[in-house]
Amino acid sequence: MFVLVALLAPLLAPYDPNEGELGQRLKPPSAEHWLGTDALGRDILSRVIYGAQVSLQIQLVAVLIALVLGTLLGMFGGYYGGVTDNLIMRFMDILLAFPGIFLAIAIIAVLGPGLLNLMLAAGIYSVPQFARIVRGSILSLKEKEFVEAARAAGESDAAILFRYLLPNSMAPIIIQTTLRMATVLLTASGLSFLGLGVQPPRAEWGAMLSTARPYLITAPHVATFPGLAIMLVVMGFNLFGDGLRDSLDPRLKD
Amino acid sequence: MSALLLEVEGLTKHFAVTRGMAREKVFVRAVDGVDFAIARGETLGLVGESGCGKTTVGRLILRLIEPTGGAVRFDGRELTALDRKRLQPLRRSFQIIFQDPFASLNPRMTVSEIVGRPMEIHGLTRRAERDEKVGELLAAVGLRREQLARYPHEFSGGQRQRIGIARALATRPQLVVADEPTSALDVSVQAQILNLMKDLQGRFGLTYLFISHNIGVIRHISDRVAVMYLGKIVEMAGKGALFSKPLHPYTQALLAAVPSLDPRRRQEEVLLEGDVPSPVNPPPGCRFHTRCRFALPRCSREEPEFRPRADGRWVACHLY
Amino acid sequence: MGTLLRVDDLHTHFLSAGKVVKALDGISFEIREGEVFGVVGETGCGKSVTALSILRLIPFPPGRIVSGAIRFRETELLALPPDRMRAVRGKEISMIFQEPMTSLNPVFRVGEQMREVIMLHQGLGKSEALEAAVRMLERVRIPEARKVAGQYPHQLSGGMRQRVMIALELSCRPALLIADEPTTALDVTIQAQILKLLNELKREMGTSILLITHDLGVVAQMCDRVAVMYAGSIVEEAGVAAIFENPRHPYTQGLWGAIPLAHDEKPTLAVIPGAVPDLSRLPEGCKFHPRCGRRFAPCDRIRPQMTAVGDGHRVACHLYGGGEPS
Amino acid sequence: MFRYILKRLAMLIPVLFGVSLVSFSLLQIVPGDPAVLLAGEDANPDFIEAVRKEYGFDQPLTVQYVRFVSRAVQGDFGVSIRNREPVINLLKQRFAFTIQLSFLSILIAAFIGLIAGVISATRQYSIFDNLSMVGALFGISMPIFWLGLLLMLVFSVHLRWLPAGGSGELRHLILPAVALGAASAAVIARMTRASMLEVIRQDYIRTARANGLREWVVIYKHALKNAMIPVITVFGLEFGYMLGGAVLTETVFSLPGIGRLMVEGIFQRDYAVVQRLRRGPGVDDPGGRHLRAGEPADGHCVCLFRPQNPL
Repeated sequence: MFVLVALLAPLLAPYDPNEGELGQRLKPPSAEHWLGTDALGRDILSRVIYGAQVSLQIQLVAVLIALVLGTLLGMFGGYYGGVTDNLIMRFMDILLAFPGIFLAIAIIAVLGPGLLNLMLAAGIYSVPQFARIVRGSILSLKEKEFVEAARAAGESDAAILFRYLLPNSMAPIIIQTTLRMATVLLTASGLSFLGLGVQPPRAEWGAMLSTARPYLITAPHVATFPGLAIMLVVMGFNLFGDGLRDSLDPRLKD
Repeated sequence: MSALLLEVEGLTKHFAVTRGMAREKVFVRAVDGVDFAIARGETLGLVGESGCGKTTVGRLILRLIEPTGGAVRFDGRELTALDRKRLQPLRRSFQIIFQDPFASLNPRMTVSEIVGRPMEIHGLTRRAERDEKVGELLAAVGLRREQLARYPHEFSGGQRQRIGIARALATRPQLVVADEPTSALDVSVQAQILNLMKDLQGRFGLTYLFISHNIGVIRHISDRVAVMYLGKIVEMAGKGALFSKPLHPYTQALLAAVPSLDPRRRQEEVLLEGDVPSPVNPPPGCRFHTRCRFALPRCSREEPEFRPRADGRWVACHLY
Repeated sequence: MGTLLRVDDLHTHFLSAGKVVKALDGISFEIREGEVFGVVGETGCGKSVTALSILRLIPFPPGRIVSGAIRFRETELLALPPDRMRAVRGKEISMIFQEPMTSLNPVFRVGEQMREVIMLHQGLGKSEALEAAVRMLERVRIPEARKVAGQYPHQLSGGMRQRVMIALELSCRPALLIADEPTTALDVTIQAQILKLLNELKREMGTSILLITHDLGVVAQMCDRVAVMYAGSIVEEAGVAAIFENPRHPYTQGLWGAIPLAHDEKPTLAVIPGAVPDLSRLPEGCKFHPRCGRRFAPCDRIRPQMTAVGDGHRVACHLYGGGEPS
Repeated sequence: MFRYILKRLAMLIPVLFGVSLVSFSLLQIVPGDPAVLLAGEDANPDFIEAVRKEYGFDQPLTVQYVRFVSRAVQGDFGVSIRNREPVINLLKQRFAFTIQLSFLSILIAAFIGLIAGVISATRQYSIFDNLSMVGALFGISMPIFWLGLLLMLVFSVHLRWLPAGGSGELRHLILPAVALGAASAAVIARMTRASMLEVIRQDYIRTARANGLREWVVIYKHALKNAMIPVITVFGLEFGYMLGGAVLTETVFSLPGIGRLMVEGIFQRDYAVVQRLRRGPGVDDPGGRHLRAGEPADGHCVCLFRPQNPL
């Protein structure tokens, strides 16, 4: 649903998200502008719809970065153990030593604000999570008898990693990917809210909230809808992730 | 061709483990100098209680874990000296059957892949004829060819164990290490698997190292039996001799502890008190002396040698 | 010998993925004062469910005792209000489980766990209860009982933990001890110690034991009478000598023939073909008939009833005329 | 035991090294010549050069790094470029505030989360369970800054119960703490519920029931103590998360904490760049003016695109 909105944004949006009519500033929701207009007279519905496009783009790129890097690091660390594992995990510890979104802020501080850097920051910020989950999964799998059987049959390390260990780690990876889509959106919109991410006038939900702050009292609807959009999409991914967990990991079911 | 397929000499494995809050490094002497040999076509039963090191012996022979010391000779070739690359082609000659029929099959592979992979690795089949060959093997272990494309979770425990056996036989090995292959199964299914293994041994000319804690199963399947206690073999003999007249006091106690199926013959006497000592600090001298009814003063000082007697039986005890 | 516990036509069902699993499908038996009654069968035959049903510990949902009666002395257990039922548990009837490793709470000291139960059922004060716990630990031949009482379960070996469980469950001198596979997780030499201990305590305290096991050796060594279960039903019940020397039901015979012996040679093992049926889709008639080598006309239509074939020996099989309701 | 502690401490060394390296590069890579920033853009080149010398910006990076670390170890983080106050004082002040806020939040989160989690687990699938799990889903899905704005709107603007900004009193902290703690409360509630459900299935709980213990003793003594073990580790993680979330909360409520200090810091430095690019902000009305109730104590609101007190 959310993906569909993002893809069809140009068709669905009734107005141009960046064209404002100054005469229509801060209008509450009406038949003409379903969700009202903002401080520059821009149609909020259109901006929220285009915002979906930006959000989806950020989520996909950031999670993909984290997924690929995290999975590879976790796999090699977990399988080879010893020094390799220690190096990788100490590196992850360094990343994790920054509480919460401090790491993402630090990365932005280095790279400067902007969409691309935001995606990089949110991606790197999520790498340790993937690395830890994959490593844990590999560690428990590599003691399993079917992996021993593969070694007894003379399989190479690469074959064991990609034919035996990775396919059996897919369930936690997929679940983590879905849940991370939610977290990444929260992080990215938070950074944009701080002005560290996507820059106005681009229609991004966090940035929209940030620009709406001054009008909280006079025009609360300007702040309401972008926030609602973030929450609904995050909730959607969380629900989907929980559902996946229940169906893919029957152990956690009651 | 020598009569002995497998010779094991002084095989040793000490695991380093970190223990407790203090993270002190200690060595678990899981296997501590084990000698035995298996002749072609023979079944050697390796029996002992949990933690005695019998499973580790099986893994060491297959080089699934690296030994700390000792030698393993397979068909006259020293395996412990080979590097991974040179060992790889030899792997087709010795295979393993595992205890847990649920953990031992890759849940993401079909039966055809599970059984066919070992053939492919060793170049024994081409992709096109793989299913044909796997089908033959499935028939040999009592499954149907139509079950080729199924996944492990679609089978019962007994059927899964048959798939595990088919995989072990896929490369036409000479030696099969069976590590508690029936311990996870119910008695009626256990009987099916034991009968199947005996049958296959004749048809494929297999040599078995059969590892189990179940004395009844060991007695049923083995030609010769080796008894392990705390990382060492204490006694080894032909099945008939060992069961009719066990020599080592531990063997005697172990056999006496198995409850008899005759309700009119109730054993009241328990020959073995207390728990097995820790393999981290095994007792000095004979490892069994702390629980032995016949312990002599020298037993706590001098370690008895494991050596053959005139009648061909091996025992490690100062009484003999 | 009087009857201590009498189970009548007990049905316990579980609801799983929309299907009704008939874990207990109408079982009846009785346990007499001071005897050891064995329930034997393979995985999933319903023996553990029997134990949990007696204590009304079937997890709900998904499980439920559908119908039947469980009379303990003069009390109908299934009719007791929850409070009164709680007073029975651990005091009149207590239970030890298969896994000594996980049956004790890992975060409480052994003595503390025992003291809690003793205080609850015997109304003793704190220090008296702890003394009683230490005495009980000594009674199950635990060396340095006082030290063990101050230890956490993970500091003890498997055999020691099972001794602690036995001490805990016998501390209030119950009339009936339910032992669910008490030695399955232990090595044979430790099993021999535990079985000996159970025998001694039974004689000293006069406790009846319901012994649930899949190990026929344990049955032969411990039990006075035995019931054999298959797919949620009892198929044969007899004194221990009769059932070992003259098993009547084809399933019992098959089971007996499948066991490799440690004390004797057996040229071949008998095999029961096939596998245990799905308890949510039980076959018509006799549940064992698809695997039975001696099935005949009525077996796939009529469920056989328990029929007496000798002194206290009953079988549910058409070979012995189980057609008419008894 | 001693060796264990030593080993653990030794493991910290590479982590600290990495953190210091990252922090140092942060200072380096931020665009703009620090000496120019310090001296002011219009200062004469000699003065800039003198500043460069004084602060050691002319030294090779390695030397600067060593000096940075050795000073940091002694608690000397340099002098704030903005108000020439030692950074450590500023850090102490701001950090104390953020810790206070986070502490209050974790208290609220733990209280709500534990209670909701335990009751949900013991009455699985009841109305309470369903409601609290839906609530938890909202909790983890709600952006902190939006929740903050909503709370402000409802409790400060409409109901006028609590102030929307300012600091110094407990009542100033309540709304921010709730906004910051909501997500953690949700995570703790879910974790507690899952952990309790897992523990309730364990053999030793069956043992406790089989011994006739009362249900509340079984749940609150035997089960809860075991279920708390994984939950406690979540507390630690959540506390770290809060320090991060504080950035957003402090920005929304204009609070003088470490998070806002950091964001401000970044923007002070960036300011030069932003100015140079002459990039007009998207909003023509700087923030803060319309926030009557939200007027912070020190008289200025963080404005992200036009810092009012540049350098």
